[in-house]
Amino acid sequence: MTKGGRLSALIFYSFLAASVAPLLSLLVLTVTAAWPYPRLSPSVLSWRYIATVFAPNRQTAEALGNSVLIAVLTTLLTLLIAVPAAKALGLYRFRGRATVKLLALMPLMVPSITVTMGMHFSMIRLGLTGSILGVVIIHTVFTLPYAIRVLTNVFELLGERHEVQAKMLGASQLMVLRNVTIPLIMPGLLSAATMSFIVSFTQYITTFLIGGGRILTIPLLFVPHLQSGEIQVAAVYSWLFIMTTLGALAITQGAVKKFYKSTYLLQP
Amino acid sequence: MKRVFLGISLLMIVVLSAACARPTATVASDNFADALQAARGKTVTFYGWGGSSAVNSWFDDIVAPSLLAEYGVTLRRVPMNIDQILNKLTAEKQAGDVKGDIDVIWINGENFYTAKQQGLLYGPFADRVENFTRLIDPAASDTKYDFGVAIGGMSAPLGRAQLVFMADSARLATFPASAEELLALARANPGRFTYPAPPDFTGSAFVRNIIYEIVGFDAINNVAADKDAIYDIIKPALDFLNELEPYLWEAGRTYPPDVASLDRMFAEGQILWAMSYTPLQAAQLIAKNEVPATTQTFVFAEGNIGNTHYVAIPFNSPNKDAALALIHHLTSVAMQTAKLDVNNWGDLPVLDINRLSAEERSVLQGVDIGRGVLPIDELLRRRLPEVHARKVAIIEELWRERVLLR
Amino acid sequence: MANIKLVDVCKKFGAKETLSNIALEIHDGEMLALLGPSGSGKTTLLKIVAGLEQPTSGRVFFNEVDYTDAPAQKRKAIIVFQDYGLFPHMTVGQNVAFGLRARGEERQQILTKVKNILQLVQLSGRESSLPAELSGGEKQRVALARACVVEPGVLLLDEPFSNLDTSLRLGMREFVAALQKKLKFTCVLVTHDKEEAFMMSERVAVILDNRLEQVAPPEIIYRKPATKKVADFMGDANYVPGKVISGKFVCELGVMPVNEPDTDAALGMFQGDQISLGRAGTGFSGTVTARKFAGKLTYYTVAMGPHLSFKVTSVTSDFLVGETVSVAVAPSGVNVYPLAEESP
Amino acid sequence: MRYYREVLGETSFFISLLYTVYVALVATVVSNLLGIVGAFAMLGLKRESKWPKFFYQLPLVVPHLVVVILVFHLFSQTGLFSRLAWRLRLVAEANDFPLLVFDPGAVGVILVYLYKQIPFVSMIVFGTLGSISKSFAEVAYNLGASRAMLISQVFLPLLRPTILSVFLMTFTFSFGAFEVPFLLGSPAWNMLPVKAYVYYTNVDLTYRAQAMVVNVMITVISIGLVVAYSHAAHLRQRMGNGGDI
Repeated sequence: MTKGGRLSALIFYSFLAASVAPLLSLLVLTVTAAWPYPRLSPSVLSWRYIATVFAPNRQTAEALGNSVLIAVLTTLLTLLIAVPAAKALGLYRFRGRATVKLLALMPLMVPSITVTMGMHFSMIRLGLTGSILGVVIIHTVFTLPYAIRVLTNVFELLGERHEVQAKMLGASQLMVLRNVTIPLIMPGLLSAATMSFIVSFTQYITTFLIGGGRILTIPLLFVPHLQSGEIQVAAVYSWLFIMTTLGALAITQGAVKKFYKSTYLLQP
Repeated sequence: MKRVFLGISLLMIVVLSAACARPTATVASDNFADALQAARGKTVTFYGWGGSSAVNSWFDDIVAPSLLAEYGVTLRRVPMNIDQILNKLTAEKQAGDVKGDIDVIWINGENFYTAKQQGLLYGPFADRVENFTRLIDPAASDTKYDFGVAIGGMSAPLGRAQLVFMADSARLATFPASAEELLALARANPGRFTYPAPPDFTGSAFVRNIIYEIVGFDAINNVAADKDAIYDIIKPALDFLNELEPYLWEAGRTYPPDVASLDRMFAEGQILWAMSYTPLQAAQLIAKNEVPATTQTFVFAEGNIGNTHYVAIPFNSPNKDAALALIHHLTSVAMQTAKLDVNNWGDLPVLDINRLSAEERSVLQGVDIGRGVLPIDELLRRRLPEVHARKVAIIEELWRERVLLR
Repeated sequence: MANIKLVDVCKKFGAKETLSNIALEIHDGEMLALLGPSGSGKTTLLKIVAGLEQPTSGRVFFNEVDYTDAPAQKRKAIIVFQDYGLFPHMTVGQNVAFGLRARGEERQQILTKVKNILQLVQLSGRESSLPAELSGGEKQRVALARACVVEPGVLLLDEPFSNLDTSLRLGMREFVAALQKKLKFTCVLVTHDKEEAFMMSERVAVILDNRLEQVAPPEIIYRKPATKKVADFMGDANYVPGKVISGKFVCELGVMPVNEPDTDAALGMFQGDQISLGRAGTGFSGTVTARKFAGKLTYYTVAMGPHLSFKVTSVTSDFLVGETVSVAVAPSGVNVYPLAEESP
Repeated sequence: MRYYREVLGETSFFISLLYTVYVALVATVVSNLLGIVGAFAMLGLKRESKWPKFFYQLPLVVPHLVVVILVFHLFSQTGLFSRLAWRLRLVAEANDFPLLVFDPGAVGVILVYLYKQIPFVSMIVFGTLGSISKSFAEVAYNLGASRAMLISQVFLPLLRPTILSVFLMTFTFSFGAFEVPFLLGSPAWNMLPVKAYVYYTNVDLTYRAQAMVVNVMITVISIGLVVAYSHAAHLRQRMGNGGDI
């Protein structure tokens, strides 16, 4: 096995390098003013781009706050809907189950612009456009398929026996949920949450159409720079973005770990 | 489970009814002084392209503080592309929603045409803006027409753009003064020239500029906005572009998809020229060390296409008084002067120089426009008008079919 | 066929010791049972023999050749796992053929061997069934066939019958025994079931608390547990403190000849069936305090004074609770352990 | 219906369709292959390598648009690889470096998907692999199987449902996503989502109907794939009961 182990390590670490190294070069870009061909390092460095992004009147803080708030709310709403839905799909046989399962995956299949435009009208009617809630709802549409998929698998694997056992032992609904169901599905719950957080955090068009520009998020700020070729500014936002996501994930995991004192690996 | 969903939707309705206590759309005050008075203490939202740090900085660092100081109006800038803005407005119009989010938009050309056609704009309002009536020449063609579309007071000019070319005088001895010279130069330096593929805004303007060069402005301006008719007229120009193609970058098999890519290729020395719709861009790039200091701006001897960008008020602007205040402020001498400064934006002013006081004129003319650029009067002298917005889309389509996919 | 020798095998998982200094020789063609409670390290030992785990220290020999570092594929030992480990996506035939294909045998030969072995395990005609379609006993037989078909020198059975019903279990035990006679492989059977170990094996190795306590034929294990631990594990041991004086164990129940050195602190052990009860009158007497009738046998608890009571297994069910009975021990049935072992 | 006939009647639609299938298929096949290799490599790692595994997933939190910058920065004709090639005297100037972004072969677009999807595939496959690996590996090694045989005969067949589902997820994404081909694709070769976008943003609002037709086509094809998938999932259920371990 050791030879295989060394080969595995070689493959894995080269993949890892391919994942991480480009992000480091992105870090270099954040301070690169000029980098003429064929130099391997920038010729002129500048803090200007970083200063621009973090200037107090650039709404970066506001956007960051919104991004995190929306991602957290979206994750909560997603789990709130996905857990009962996945449980139903995973444990109970009912007519039309296959269809429902298929429908749950739909938003992944349909181009997001189509879904968003469809929902835009109803959102306007409901007066949800331009509100955090509206944005959270539209994000949830796109996070739900991932969450339902992951959790359905988990419930299918677990079956119902632990909950039934707990109920027979006289546990209340709430106790079953807190002490049995949630700890059991925790790894799945974590990956569903992680996925939801990331998907929500990276939404651009949907935030635009439903948020109507009232709700600024980080992607809204950096995508224009990306499109106009100001890649240094975009790179600064990208790093901010990546660090925030990682930070949020680490905090969530830490909190959950502390709460349940177990050792689940991060598994998005 | 049903009950869970029901609960969630109930919760949503409660939260949302709280969330949507929004101002109703207003009608602007008739009298401008009243409008300014009414605007005090309000927040005005400006929606426009947010991809340029320089432009953003002009709005955030110069316009916003002075607007607040002079008129007590808070500016909120939202970076959003015009096609998305129009999408949003169209959807709101179709849904019958009168309470919008946007007070002022940045618009021109085909988008102005679309917005006007669809009734997405509020107005006419321009005559009610004091600086518009005082400082802007009502007879100027870009006050009356935007890409050949009659404006009729539905938008007010914000700045003037013009297609310019840039090249490094250290690497290119002579700059092409015409399409033919460009062809000769490309032949001599194969793979060193290219242009962004339309529908990129700048690339599209370049193609039209070539059409002007080959068949003349009048020919294309006078033809009907019909695909076949336009093809008949511009065929020599398309032929010219096809003749040029083998000497372009990658032998014309592909084109940079946008002007940003072209700029980058130029900055990294991959190609010999770049182009821009911001005529003073070379000065900015030199100042930021992004291109060599020997970079120079030039245009064709017959002139380059120029256009004007405008601001307008959406039909459902919630704060039309504040919108008028902002537009008034944007067209002030102070703001236009600051805008011209390459350290801020480097955008050409729209003011009529003859209407300015001697003092205002000297302020405006005293602005340092930096190195490597053409003087403003030369730019204005070599400024060619735009064709009708509808023809732009047809020309882009023809370019794609007859040049790109040929 | 093969013999196996384990020399001072130790296994640690992190700081936790799972096996400590195991020295064991398994003879060619033998059926040996590894007996011990769950968690005593039996399965780990099996995996070390098979090469699926590496010992932390110690050596493993097959036919006197050191195989400690040889990969699993090179060994002649095959495990039949407790849960069978049938590949769910392969048919019975494909499962059985797997090991032969791994050995690169020819197709025709594989087909013949698979056919023969399936016949032997009475599964002819089920070649194309998927494991999901089999009963527990059938799955077990597929697993056996899959292991036997590669003609292993050593067959390692990990709790092979624990997932079967009682009735099926007996049948399968005989089946495996017959198979071993026929195919003549060395066989190591891991079990926590004493009866199963005794019935099936020629020798039993008892592992308790990660240590090999005793290796001996079943009767010796039962009648002469080498240590008090083994005696405890056997279940119906009764202890009486006493002394050993010149080859005799002296205790409340009398004086019995033993083959032990003299000591003042000894513990005599009698198995429940080495004590016979009779009508009150002769010898020592006691009172029946509990009685459990279990068919062939009846289990009594007999109190002999305030501190001493015996568990007695008897074929007679005549005595009732509260009855005074006479108690006699078979003199040869005593085992003597040092008393110090009492406090661990 | 008129719009359907109009859109579907154009040969350019079918060229776009084929092109989209090509890009999505290459991206998906390569990312799935490498992702599976990555998952197996992770399996061979020591248990303690928690942090490396964490960082391996980093691309999952990097938005596609940022990856676009990365790919451009690395693979364009003036990118880092071109500079390295120049250093190694493989190219004399930037224009000699092969065109990997904005190219007809859509290499740049595919690279973005690879960067994002390889770790994704790895993580999902590793999840399943982790739950089946140990016991089945022991059985197979014990029966004399080589590593290669274990992987090809045992793991891959058992992973099939998972791989199929990941394959479909990644394929439908690459098939329907708009931003990446829009920013890195060749202007001459439009993938379907870009085509829809071009229709959608045309000044002439009647083109919006065409945009919807293209979107509907994307949806129909994607749904077709999902239906195929759920059939495959059915197959898995039949096999699922056989999992004794």
